[in-house]
Amino acid sequence: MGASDDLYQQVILDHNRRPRNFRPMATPTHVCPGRNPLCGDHVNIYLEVRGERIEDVSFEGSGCAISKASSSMMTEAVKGKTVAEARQLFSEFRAMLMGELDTGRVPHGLGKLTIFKGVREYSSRIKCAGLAWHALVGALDSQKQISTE
Amino acid sequence: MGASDDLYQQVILDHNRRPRNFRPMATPTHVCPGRNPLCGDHVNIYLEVRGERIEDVSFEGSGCAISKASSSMMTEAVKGKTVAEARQLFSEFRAMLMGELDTGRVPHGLGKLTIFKGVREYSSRIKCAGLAWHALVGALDSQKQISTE
Amino acid sequence: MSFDALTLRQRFPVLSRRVRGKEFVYLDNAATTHKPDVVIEALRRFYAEEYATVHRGVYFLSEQATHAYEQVRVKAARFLGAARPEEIVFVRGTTEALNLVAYSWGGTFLKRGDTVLVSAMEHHSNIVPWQLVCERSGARLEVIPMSDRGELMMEEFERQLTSSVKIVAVTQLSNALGTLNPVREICALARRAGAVSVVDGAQGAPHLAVDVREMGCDFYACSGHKMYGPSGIGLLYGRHELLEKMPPWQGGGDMIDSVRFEKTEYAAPPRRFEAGTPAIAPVIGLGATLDFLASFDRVAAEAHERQLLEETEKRLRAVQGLRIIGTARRKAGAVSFVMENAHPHDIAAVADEEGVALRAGHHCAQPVMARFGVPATARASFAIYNTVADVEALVAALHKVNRIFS
Amino acid sequence: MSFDALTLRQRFPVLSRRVRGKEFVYLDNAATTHKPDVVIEALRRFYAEEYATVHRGVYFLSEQATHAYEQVRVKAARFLGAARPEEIVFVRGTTEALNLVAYSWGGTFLKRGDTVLVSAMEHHSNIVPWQLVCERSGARLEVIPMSDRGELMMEEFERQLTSSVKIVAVTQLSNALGTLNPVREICALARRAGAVSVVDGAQGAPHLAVDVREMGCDFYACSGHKMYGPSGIGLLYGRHELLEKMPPWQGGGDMIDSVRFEKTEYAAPPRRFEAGTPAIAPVIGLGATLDFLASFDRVAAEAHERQLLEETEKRLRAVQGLRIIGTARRKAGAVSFVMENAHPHDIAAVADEEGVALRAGHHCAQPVMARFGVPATARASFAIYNTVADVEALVAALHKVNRIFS
Ligand SMILES: Cc1ncc(COP(=O)(O)O)c(C=O)c1O
Ligand SMILES: Cc1ncc(COP(=O)(O)O)c(C=O)c1O
Repeated sequence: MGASDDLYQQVILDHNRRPRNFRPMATPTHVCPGRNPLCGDHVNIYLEVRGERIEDVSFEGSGCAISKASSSMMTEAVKGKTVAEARQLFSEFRAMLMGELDTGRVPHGLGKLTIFKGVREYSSRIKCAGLAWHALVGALDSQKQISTE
Repeated sequence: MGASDDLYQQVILDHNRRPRNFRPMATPTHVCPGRNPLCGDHVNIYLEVRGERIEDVSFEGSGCAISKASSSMMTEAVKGKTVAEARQLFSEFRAMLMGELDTGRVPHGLGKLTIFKGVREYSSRIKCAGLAWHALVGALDSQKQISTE
Repeated sequence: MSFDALTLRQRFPVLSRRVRGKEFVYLDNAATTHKPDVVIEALRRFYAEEYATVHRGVYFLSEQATHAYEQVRVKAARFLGAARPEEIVFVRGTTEALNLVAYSWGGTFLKRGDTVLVSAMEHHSNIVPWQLVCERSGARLEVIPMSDRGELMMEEFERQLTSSVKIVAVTQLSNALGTLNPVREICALARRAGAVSVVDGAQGAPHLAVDVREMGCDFYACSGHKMYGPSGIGLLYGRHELLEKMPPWQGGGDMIDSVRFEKTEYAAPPRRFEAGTPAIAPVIGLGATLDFLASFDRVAAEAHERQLLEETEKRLRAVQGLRIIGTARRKAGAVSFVMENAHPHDIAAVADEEGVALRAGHHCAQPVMARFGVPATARASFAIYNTVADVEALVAALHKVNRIFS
Repeated sequence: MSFDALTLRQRFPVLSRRVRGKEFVYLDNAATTHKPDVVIEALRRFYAEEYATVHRGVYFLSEQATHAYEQVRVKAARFLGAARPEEIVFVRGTTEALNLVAYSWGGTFLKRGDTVLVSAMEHHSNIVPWQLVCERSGARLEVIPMSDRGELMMEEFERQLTSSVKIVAVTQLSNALGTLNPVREICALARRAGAVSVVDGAQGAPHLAVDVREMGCDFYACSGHKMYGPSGIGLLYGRHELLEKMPPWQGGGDMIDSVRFEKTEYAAPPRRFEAGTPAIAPVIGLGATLDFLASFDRVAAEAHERQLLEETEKRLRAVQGLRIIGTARRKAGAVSFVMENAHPHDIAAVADEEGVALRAGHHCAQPVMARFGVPATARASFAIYNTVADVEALVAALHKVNRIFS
């Protein structure tokens, strides 16, 4: 499979074209800007957490298709989840990107996020796919900003 | 020919063992310390110049056989010469070391100093053979010190 | 001496390989160039038959190596048009060269109230060292602006060139925009104003015949790896008069006359600036590189690259939604662009799948990106071995980008 | 894993050549070592088949090169016993590593009234950078004395280790004397006194198994070219906690997070300290070197070198008029000596004629020469590939020296 089949599947292209939850949030409880200094991509993640639950999540920013689609699908995936569940998803997503989680054999909760599995063949793009997730965790940890490096 | 035949001819070994004019001078008109920073050799050249003539010349210092013999033979060669003659000898000696003077074909005044001709095959030793001569010219030019580098 | 890109191309082993199942099309030459067989072989031979350290050995191999090493300095002086070999300092690359000048000249002579002028199109390597020395010295960093085409605004430069300006640091050729700057004029104006001129030749040296005396610069920096030479070696040219006044930067072996704990005396330039065991084999490899560069007609090579760039720009303009960033009247070496529907990263990823190596990003010139209001660009950059076939492969890849993303 | 010097020797192409008509006997390993076939071939292959820049490319070859490059960092961390790869900074060599620490740590944290302690047996590379930073900061340089045997005087060191001492910089193994220093003890004392310890491992890393955490040092520096690796690459280990607090030294590409003319933000270590395009191919070659070093039994190699040194010293003592300089109880790697009738230069010249490469001079350790009252010494230094036959050739050459000069 070539990059366009592997990386740029229809779902990704669709989220790139019409990103979900792509908006600033007026009164977030958590926020974290993330950036990838090597390519100039940046994303702001906004969260509204009540108790243990992520009631709302949105993002803003500029980046490549992978980064945008990943941000968009991340917001869909974690909305309504508990903080602990979101963190668990993050580690599974990260492990998948690093080639440490064989999604075909080990049980996991990634669902359609496995579409990003192909990214691990393109090491320079791993940061693009991971950016929003790192910023999510940065927001939960109340970090001022994160930078994938 | 090997190094010991080529570099260490009897004349050189003799001057190394019993250097001529190897003494400090009480009231020199010119003096210049020369050193080769890479090997720690150093030599002091003392001159007594009256009018245009080098009435006396001597040296002190520590160095390898080539450097010592060259110092010794330099003092013998320039004693009694005029400053201009000594400078002329310096340029001929230098040219010989640099391979720019073919002593077999071009007339010159080097006499037995041509014994140092073989040094030019050993580029790291050219500085040893030239040190005293550079210090001589340094003294004539009233330099504070010279360093072959 | 002649020039034929297709013949020269055969000399570069990497270029005949396949990548992702496709013929390899290398268009990231502004980042680094590939190496001809003669350079690779010179390195192999040196390590396998002649290796030794330099400047100290009293033995045969070391004497030979020292001679070979210093001969490269002579060649480098000739290559850059320096007055003498002692004006050439071996460094790791352009970045180290510029840091050396900033630390040693800047660190010594810059005072509070002085100004360092850099241009708006500099590579980070010609910005950050000056920021660092300005911070230490209290000098001010000012920026020569550029137009929307990506050309330096020369009238504005002349206005900025007051008596407080001590250093003018500009690039000969922009890696992000391909703009050729009027460095000769800039150096002349700087000198007239009493400022020292520093020319970043990282991109200039691979593409243009350089003559530092004709250019009138005080310092010139370039990288071997960007002009078909080995990794880890570059050149700093400095006018001897200036080098002589500069204190050492790094301390260590080989840069001293004598060391005592109480007092150390430094060697004359260039030795003063080459502390420690140098990158000996890369220097030897650079020698082979300079011979290689002298083996073909560089004027014809320049013309070839110019035609290629023009051809590329013409074809790019015909690609739907593509916009060229940097439209200076005098350009060389590289073309930057963005596309309406695809981020530069995605452009490069699709191109890679087609075997075409492009750069996407800020090209270590973030202020240029900011100036043009783009987060990044895609960039195609050329070398003597590129041909129209490479341009065709590029354009085909860009059409594929449009097919995927729109 | 086993070790056999004669077998390993076959792997070094240079060693089979002839010099001045004689078999080549290389005993200047403390200056630099020769390279095994695997290292030469790794460099060739990288340039001919895999060359690309690192850290930025979105294309296949650059991704591969970046991976290979960062894998060498992982190997280097393992080789030195670092806690993590981010504690390894790629530098040109020991000299650059020590300058980096002096400029960045020293330049930031040294104040007037502070003391930097170096030992009396340091190489110029571990003296001059400290002199330079002391000059700038107003700190004082003090010297740990050594005995007539060439051993550090540890009681004196403990007395010198007052609260004003901020840095203790010592060599693990002296290149001029062959003395092995008790670095573990020195680092422990330094840490207890609140000082940062800097170990010069230029000679240590080639001869001894190194574990920086076991040693307890804060910084450790070594050169690839002295341990069978390529020219132009070395390692700086720094404890992560310290590296994180240090400002960048050189500015340029790759060491930044963001650059604006108003403000630049720096990347995390080690990237912060690697400005500009690195010496990519030398790093790749160093990777092959580390694999090579892991391919034989290093404990057995150490024992082999120790036997060789003992054998050499025994035979040298039997040479008329020869005096060994440096008679520490724990030695490795090198033996320095002088002869009554011949200057070290003449010794080396005669040896060269016999095909034996020796070093003569101050070995970039002029204070050591001054301490022992000699202008220079001759030095034989060893590597894994030396054998008793080399020692025999050396001794024969020294007898010839005596025949000529007495
Ligand atoms: C003890 C010691 N320290 C430092 C150095 C400097 O190493 P390099 O010249 O590779 O920077 C050397 C070798 O020259 C050395 O022997
Ligand atoms: C214009 C310009 N200046 C400086 C540099 C830095 O060169 P290097 O990374 O070889 O030090 C580069 C290339 O990266 C460049 O394109």
